[in-house]
Amino acid sequence: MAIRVQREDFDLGTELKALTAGRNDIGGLASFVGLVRDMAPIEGEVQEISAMTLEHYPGMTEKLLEEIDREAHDRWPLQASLIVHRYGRMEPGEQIVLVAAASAHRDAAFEACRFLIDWLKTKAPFWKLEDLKHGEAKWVEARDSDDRTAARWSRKPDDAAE
Amino acid sequence: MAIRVQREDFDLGTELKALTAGRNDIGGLASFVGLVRDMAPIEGEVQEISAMTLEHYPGMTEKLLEEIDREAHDRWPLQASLIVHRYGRMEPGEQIVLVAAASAHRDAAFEACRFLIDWLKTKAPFWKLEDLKHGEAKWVEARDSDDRTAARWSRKPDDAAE
Amino acid sequence: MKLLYFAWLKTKTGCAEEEVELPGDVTTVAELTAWLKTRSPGHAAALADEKAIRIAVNQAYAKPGDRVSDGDEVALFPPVTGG
Amino acid sequence: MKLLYFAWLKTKTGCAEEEVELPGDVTTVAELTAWLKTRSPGHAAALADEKAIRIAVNQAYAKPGDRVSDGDEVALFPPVTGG
Repeated sequence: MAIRVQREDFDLGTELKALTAGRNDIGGLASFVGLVRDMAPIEGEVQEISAMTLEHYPGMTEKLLEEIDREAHDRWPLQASLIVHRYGRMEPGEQIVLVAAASAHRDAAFEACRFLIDWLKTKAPFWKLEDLKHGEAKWVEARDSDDRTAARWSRKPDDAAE
Repeated sequence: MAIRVQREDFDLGTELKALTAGRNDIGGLASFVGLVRDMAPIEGEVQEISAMTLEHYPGMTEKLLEEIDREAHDRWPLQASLIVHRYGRMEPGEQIVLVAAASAHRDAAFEACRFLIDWLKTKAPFWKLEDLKHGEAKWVEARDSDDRTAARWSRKPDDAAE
Repeated sequence: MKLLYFAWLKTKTGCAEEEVELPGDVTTVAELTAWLKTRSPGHAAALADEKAIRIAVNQAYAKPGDRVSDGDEVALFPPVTGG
Repeated sequence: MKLLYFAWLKTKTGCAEEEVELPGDVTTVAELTAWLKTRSPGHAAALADEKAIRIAVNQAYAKPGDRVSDGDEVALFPPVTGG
């Protein structure tokens, strides 16, 4: 059960291994890494991206990620979990975010992992500014599909509306 | 798109990084690692395990894993995928299997990853023999819940009945 | 009250952070945004489409009817796009 | 025909692999398992509960009605438990 918000990149292998190290009660570890793509849908068109800058709200980000992590532990029997989210400037191919969940059984690990990223995407205060290869920088617009995806995990009507 | 069947352990970080290395068109990488637990349900009772031995059917295993991998690529737009499955003797805490799927979008990555492990569990010819801490070695019985889970991905009535 | 603006709200208001003293009749989030619109044309432009804005009071998501007071930290930002 | 037995089918038959020559009237998977039961008490015990057995012909899952012939590799094993 850990969250981190950092500018620097993370080592995927090190992060994941630390979650299961020295434990014999974990049957499955599910993880998801989000990466910067060199193309992004901007104002209804797929455009080439040269870099991306993630702004966030220091303080509230950590608070929200901790809440999301705690919620995952409330809902599933997890042995370990991790959220690492970067901010600042990143280039295509770089890692942005890592979420992982470990449990005795794979169902719980998968569902909790999916929950972590889905809720993070609609709740954690991050904003992407994409540097277009041809044109000026643009703020990414939130996607309705992310709200709908997060709503699947909702237990109260307005959970996903934030 | 790769499958491997091997006795030796694998390095999770190395395997996952190789899937996205040098590519800028991957938005998400979902992965799952199965590990040996020190407890297992044997003949209706949770019992302590000192080791586990995985037997498999060389030749058919590779064939089935390739089929499962190909099916995932047919169903989702994947940039990369990986199945690594070990055989032989393993102790609690050791890695058994890794499946991973990379796509432009997280939905496809998650679903394909889940599909890979669910189908593998009901189709790939592996059999677990658990060394009980107190008692003789026992063959693990297939779980109905695995069949039901795999059946969610079924496109024909008897897909999951193998 | 400490106000924080993020993403394009920062660009439009021309301001990342400002300290304000609330008029006595501003006691809710809705009253706060209505009042902020009168502070400058930039604020008016940034806050024109209220459906496009999320508000956090003391680092927790808030609704239009929620109370605000002078000691609060209030952040205004677009729907989030992290992950 | 090459026969392979895995997991507890190997223990019960006392055999991992055997070469057999099919009688002329054995042409399907169902006929093959019926015939194999007559080979030894171990075979009979291993194959007693046919619902607990999966069969692969030339490394592909097979159904009771599927054809078999002398050149085939046929494997008999319990439901799989990998992953």
